[in-house]
Amino acid sequence: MSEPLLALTGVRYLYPGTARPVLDGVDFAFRPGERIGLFGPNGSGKTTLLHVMMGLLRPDAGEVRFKGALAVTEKDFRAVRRGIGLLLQHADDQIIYPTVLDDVAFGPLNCGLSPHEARDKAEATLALLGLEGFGPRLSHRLSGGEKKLVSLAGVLAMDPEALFLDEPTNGLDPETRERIVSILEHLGKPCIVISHDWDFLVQATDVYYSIEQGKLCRNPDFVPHRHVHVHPLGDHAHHHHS
Amino acid sequence: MSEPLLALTGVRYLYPGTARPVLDGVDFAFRPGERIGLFGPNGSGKTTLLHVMMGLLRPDAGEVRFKGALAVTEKDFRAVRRGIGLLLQHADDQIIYPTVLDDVAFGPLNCGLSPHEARDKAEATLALLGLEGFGPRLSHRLSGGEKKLVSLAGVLAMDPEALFLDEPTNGLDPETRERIVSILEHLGKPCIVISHDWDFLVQATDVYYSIEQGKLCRNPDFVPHRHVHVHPLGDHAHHHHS
Amino acid sequence: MHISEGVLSGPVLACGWALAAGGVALGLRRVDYDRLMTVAILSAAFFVASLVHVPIGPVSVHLILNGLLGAVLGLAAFPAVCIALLLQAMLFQFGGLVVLGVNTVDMALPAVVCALVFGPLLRAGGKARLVGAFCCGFLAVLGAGLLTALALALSGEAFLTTAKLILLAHVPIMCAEGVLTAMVVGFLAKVRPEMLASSGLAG
Amino acid sequence: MIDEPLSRGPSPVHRRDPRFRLVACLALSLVAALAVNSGTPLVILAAGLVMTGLARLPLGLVARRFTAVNAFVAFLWLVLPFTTPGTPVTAAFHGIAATREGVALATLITLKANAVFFCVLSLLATIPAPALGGALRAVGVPDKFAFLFLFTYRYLHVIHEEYGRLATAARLRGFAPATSLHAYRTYAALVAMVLVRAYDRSQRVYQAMLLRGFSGRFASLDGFRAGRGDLAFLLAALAVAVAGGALDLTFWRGHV
Ligand SMILES: Nc1ncnc2c1ncn2[C@@H]1O[C@H](COP(=O)(O)OP(=O)(O)OP(=O)(O)O)[C@@H](O)[C@H]1O
Ligand SMILES: Nc1ncnc2c1ncn2[C@@H]1O[C@H](COP(=O)(O)OP(=O)(O)OP(=O)(O)O)[C@@H](O)[C@H]1O
Ligand SMILES: [Mg+2]
Ligand SMILES: [Mg+2]
Repeated sequence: MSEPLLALTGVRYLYPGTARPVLDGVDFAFRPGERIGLFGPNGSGKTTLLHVMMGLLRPDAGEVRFKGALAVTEKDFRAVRRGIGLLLQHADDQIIYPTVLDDVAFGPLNCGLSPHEARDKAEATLALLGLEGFGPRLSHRLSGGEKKLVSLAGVLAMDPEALFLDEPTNGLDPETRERIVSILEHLGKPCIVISHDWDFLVQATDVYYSIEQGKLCRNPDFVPHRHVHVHPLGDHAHHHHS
Repeated sequence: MSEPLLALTGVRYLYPGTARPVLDGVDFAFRPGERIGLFGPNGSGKTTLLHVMMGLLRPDAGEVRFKGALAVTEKDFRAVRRGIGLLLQHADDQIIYPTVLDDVAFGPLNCGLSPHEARDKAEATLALLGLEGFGPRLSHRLSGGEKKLVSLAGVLAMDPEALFLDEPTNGLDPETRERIVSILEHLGKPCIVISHDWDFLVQATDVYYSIEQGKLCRNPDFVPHRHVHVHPLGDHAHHHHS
Repeated sequence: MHISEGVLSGPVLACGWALAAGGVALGLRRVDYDRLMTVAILSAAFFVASLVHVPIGPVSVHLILNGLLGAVLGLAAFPAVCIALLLQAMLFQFGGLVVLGVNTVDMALPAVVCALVFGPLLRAGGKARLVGAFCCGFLAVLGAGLLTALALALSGEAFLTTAKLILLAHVPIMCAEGVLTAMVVGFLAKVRPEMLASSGLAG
Repeated sequence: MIDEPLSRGPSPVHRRDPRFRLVACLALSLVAALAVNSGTPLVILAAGLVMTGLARLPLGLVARRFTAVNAFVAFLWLVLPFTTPGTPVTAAFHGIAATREGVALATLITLKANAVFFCVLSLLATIPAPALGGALRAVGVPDKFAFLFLFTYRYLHVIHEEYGRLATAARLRGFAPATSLHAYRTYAALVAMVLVRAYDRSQRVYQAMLLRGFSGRFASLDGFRAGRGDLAFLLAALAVAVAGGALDLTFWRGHV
């Protein structure tokens, strides 16, 4: 079995000022090649888990290891953040600069690329996502779906080895959702995806986990399961998968 | 056929500074008793349509009529806004007071109720939504789902005849979603609901529209349609409806 | 830039309160109830922005941004500053109710004056805007430092050295604020020019 | 998140009417701040300490805030004793010596600053912000100011979280603080983004207010009801303030 990209052992996390830990003894290994779906009710701790893995929150107990090395300080986690790209739930939170090009070039600049290289990198990434010509556009004038794609471009411009996506399809129409699915497929990077949207999860991931009482559980009842829906047949409204 | 509560004829709307009108010749009548689902891609103009109907945006051409009377001025639209409650997409934009009770009482006070009556009204509305005891709580300490319910309480406290809901289930877990469905069923008010969430739309509404090239189209292919999904069987992950 | 409680003399405190009350009243008159929410939310944003820590060489300082505040809010900067300070007293116990007047004037008066003087430059565009914005950021902090020093000096001869030291300590901050204000104004002009031009709010 | 742990609690101080706490805080801090002798701030400091004890505030937090306030005081101790003209009490060092007057002044300021600090801590910081808004109106502050205060407080949290998420996004994309043009551009972008989003939000919130029938006036629910305990508390606080003031006056007369 390959060495885990990121591993947690006995991780416990409690938000300061609250009584019950959100994560309580999480053991988990994320290996190259895996595509993991994470689901569960609001407040079960999915976002918290990703944030602990990225060092945005520091666990109260337990260890985070990135490629086998213990990650403790902010500096250690900078390496994690170069290796793994996290797409936040709200694209609005992820777009920092007023123009698309500046924003996508932000990550490469932080990685030490020269302004010229960073611009090339940003343009190449935009092209990869089918966003040619978006560079000079003002980021706040983009539609919801476009914002999502631009924020994904910002993450991909740093050439991460793996992707963590926090509810990437929230509020998106089926067309943009399909586009994200096909981009993910095309990239073929290992990923962890949080979603309440089953249709999406089934398309984008292979293994399913949920968080129950602070523990991460590989979904015990995992059985592909046929499920009959009645919906109106709209022009855009649904898509079929098998 | 009953008189429409709200009717649009030939409505055209173009955001200042943009080239193409978002709405272009919309004809529409919303009658008491109807429960309408509005869907369509991001940026197709769903939110814009509701905002034009509520007088938050004024059409460049065409008419808005409320109960048969032309609505043109801010004063005309005040009557519309008393008759119809619009729940905005983001609960934080709708909860303006730092405590829940003050916020829910805001609408009733604006309608001319005395402070005492407004307080009673607010408390009754909170109780109706199962939020007894929420009155003194601080708005910014509510969870996402609680915020949504409180902002709904703020709308319902004005006793609207009809409800417009803009993506009411966005980012909510199935449990809170079920709760909103059952509240809407219990209220039995006519409504227009924007959503990308088909499961919700099917439960909450009967008729489906979408906006295509600036026109409102009653979904022509509307046929209840069986549709087979494969999903993993999770503990919380799905719910059945017929 | 705060003077803590217990330092200033009675007359200086009273003077501060009188000026602050006048400024706040004038500012409030410019804000009708329809614009109240805009001013409130922008005040909150400035409060948050002033919590941002920026490194200047080896030390890290928090921003003041009163020049920018004046550029965006105009006279409404007075109530905005007063409320921010009241919130600071309440949330962090920095300063109290008695020095609130002096501290409000220290921060808001230079902000409003800069907005009046450089407002036309800010709306001009190009290099002029850049220079105007730098001046707003730099001079508003300088003004705040000078007023703080003045309040101290008027409270007693003994504070003269303290006043000078405080002023000196703010020189690097003035430069950083000038640069940042110029950059922020550049962004605002590109993205939401109406925030700089909104004459309903600006002085 | 901006937390207000001090504003919550079951203590007798927390139960007092916010209007009375505000008035008491004003009166006590005013008397302490204007005092010319060190007896008066000492009396108020004692009262402040008693109330802080009664309010059962978390000790660690009180200690942190205490240190923060006294940092400036400590700085004054480094300067004032040597810059105040008067009788030297230490041997001159390079011609600089601490004077008795300087030490007295520094002592007085220390007492005043701490007296006011403990009054603000126990009386003002224990009022939840929404109640303070109401209390401000009750003591005659213009409605507009009070509403501005309430809404600023409401959106402070929303915007602070928003800023937190933007800063997180910057970190996720490899941003590290530095004194460089790139870092400053990033800080400026963050600040500008916070302002732009606040402005856009304010437009949406205003629409939400219109939707709920807002027509240019705020009305509000009536709030406070004072009991006997509240009245007794206010009288006690005012008595301390008057006593402190009287003490100061006698001292003043003695010197004129
Ligand atoms: N900053 C915070 N302070 C205190 N508690 C928090 C904070 N952030 C989250 N929580 C709490 O921690 C729990 C887990 O939150 P988290 O955001 O990880 O849930 P989630 O599974 O991502 O939910 P969702 O599906 O709504 O995104 C929740 O109960 C939440 O209320
Ligand atoms: N204030 C504005 N100024 C200019 N254009 C705008 C503005 N608001 C919206 N638009 C544009 O108008 C179009 C319709 O927007 P609208 O918000 O109505 O779409 P929507 O159908 O509600 O989309 P979503 O599903 O993302 O909520 C979009 O192309 C959007 O970019
Ligand atoms: Mg989450
Ligand atoms: Mg919309």
